[in-house]
Amino acid sequence: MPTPIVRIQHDRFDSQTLESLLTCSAGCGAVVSFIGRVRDHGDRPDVIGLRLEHYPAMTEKILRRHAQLAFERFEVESIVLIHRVGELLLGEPIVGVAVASAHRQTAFDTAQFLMDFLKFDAPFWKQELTASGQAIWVEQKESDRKRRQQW
Amino acid sequence: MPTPIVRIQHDRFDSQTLESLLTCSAGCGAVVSFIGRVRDHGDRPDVIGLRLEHYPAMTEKILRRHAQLAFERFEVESIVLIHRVGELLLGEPIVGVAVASAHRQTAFDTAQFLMDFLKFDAPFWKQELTASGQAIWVEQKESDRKRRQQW
Amino acid sequence: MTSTVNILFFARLREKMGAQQLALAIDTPVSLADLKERLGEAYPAFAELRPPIMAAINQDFAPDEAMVQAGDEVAFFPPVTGG
Amino acid sequence: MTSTVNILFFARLREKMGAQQLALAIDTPVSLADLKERLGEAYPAFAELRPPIMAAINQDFAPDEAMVQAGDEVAFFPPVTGG
Repeated sequence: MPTPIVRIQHDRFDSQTLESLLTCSAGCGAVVSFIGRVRDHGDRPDVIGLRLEHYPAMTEKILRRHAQLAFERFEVESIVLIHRVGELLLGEPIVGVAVASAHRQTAFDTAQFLMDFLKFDAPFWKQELTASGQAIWVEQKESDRKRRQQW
Repeated sequence: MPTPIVRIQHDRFDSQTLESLLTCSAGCGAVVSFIGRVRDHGDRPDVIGLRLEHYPAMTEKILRRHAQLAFERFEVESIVLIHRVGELLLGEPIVGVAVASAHRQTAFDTAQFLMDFLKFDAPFWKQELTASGQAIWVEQKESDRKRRQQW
Repeated sequence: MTSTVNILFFARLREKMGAQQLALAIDTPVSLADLKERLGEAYPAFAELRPPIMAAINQDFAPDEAMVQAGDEVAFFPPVTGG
Repeated sequence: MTSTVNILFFARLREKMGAQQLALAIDTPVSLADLKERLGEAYPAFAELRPPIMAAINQDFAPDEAMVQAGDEVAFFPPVTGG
């Protein structure tokens, strides 16, 4: 089974980073990538950034397991998962997923599967930083719980 | 309503090209991109490349209309569609779609909607070029017809 | 009124017709079905094309019942295979 | 046998406990439920934490019935909010 590329990092990344880490053989017909970014409308309207905390040993273990589950479930060739930690400004990428597969639908399904699992199972916690200097913990969303359960 | 970016071109592109053409405001939390590539297993095993023909005036019209339909149907901020024509080698990108939206699920849905429509309605025709010097027209797939109809 | 309708062919149909484009003198307005009938009489290669054949009038997909007007651009092509 | 179990806290729980990590002397094996009970007795701040609280043993999610062994790493944290 292929080895997923999993990175937990402070540094910024972009679509080029994801693409360069992905393996795509001659049989690879489809690449799907997702990048989640810090939005200006979180739970609070005056958010100016995020602070992301995680449980390092568990994060890496869980993300690798998610990717292994995806390899067992879908015919995919390569998986890249990047998640940032630390302080992030508006507009910066938080999370990136890239999947290479022979087929389009498989690549889309796998990318969504990985994001749905990550949102519910990966030990990251977000604080919204506001213009007034507050740091407020974000609550888990019911919609994320439902998406995770549909798989 | 936003204006989609539609490009029909001979030149190669990559994820960076898609990302650079996409507009992503402070409210944009999700970017999904898809790149379709020339595979070594098309309808024939010994394919070494593709030749893509199109109906220029209609292609542009149809792709713009697809993007407009997507803007009406989904809450998305920006859409980029790139499709190549001419001769393409194995591994080269054929088609690229990128979507920016406030929300992850919307971005995924829109990218898939655009690809499903494009596969069935955009006037491109593919010839597989084989090692033995043949050029054989690719047949439309029933699965593509079904995906288009599900929307 | 007899008009000249501009007709385009793509992909396999272009190869079979041996031409990307031809002009047909025909009374307009005329249904696409009738235009195809006349085209088959004028060009035997057209009558021999095997289905499925898609058609567009002025760059929009059109069914057999659609009417072709003077000055319209008509195109025939196989089901598309892009992406 | 009394062992020392290493306990980690994250996010809101880390703030409420005023510590990222603490050690608890406890007879092992012990269920996670019993460990939580003991932890609440030893640290009133733990008893006051409001649910939901998730737990992991050796970096895997664990339910209340799961057994904690000597040398295990136990972690408590709120529902995750990454991505």
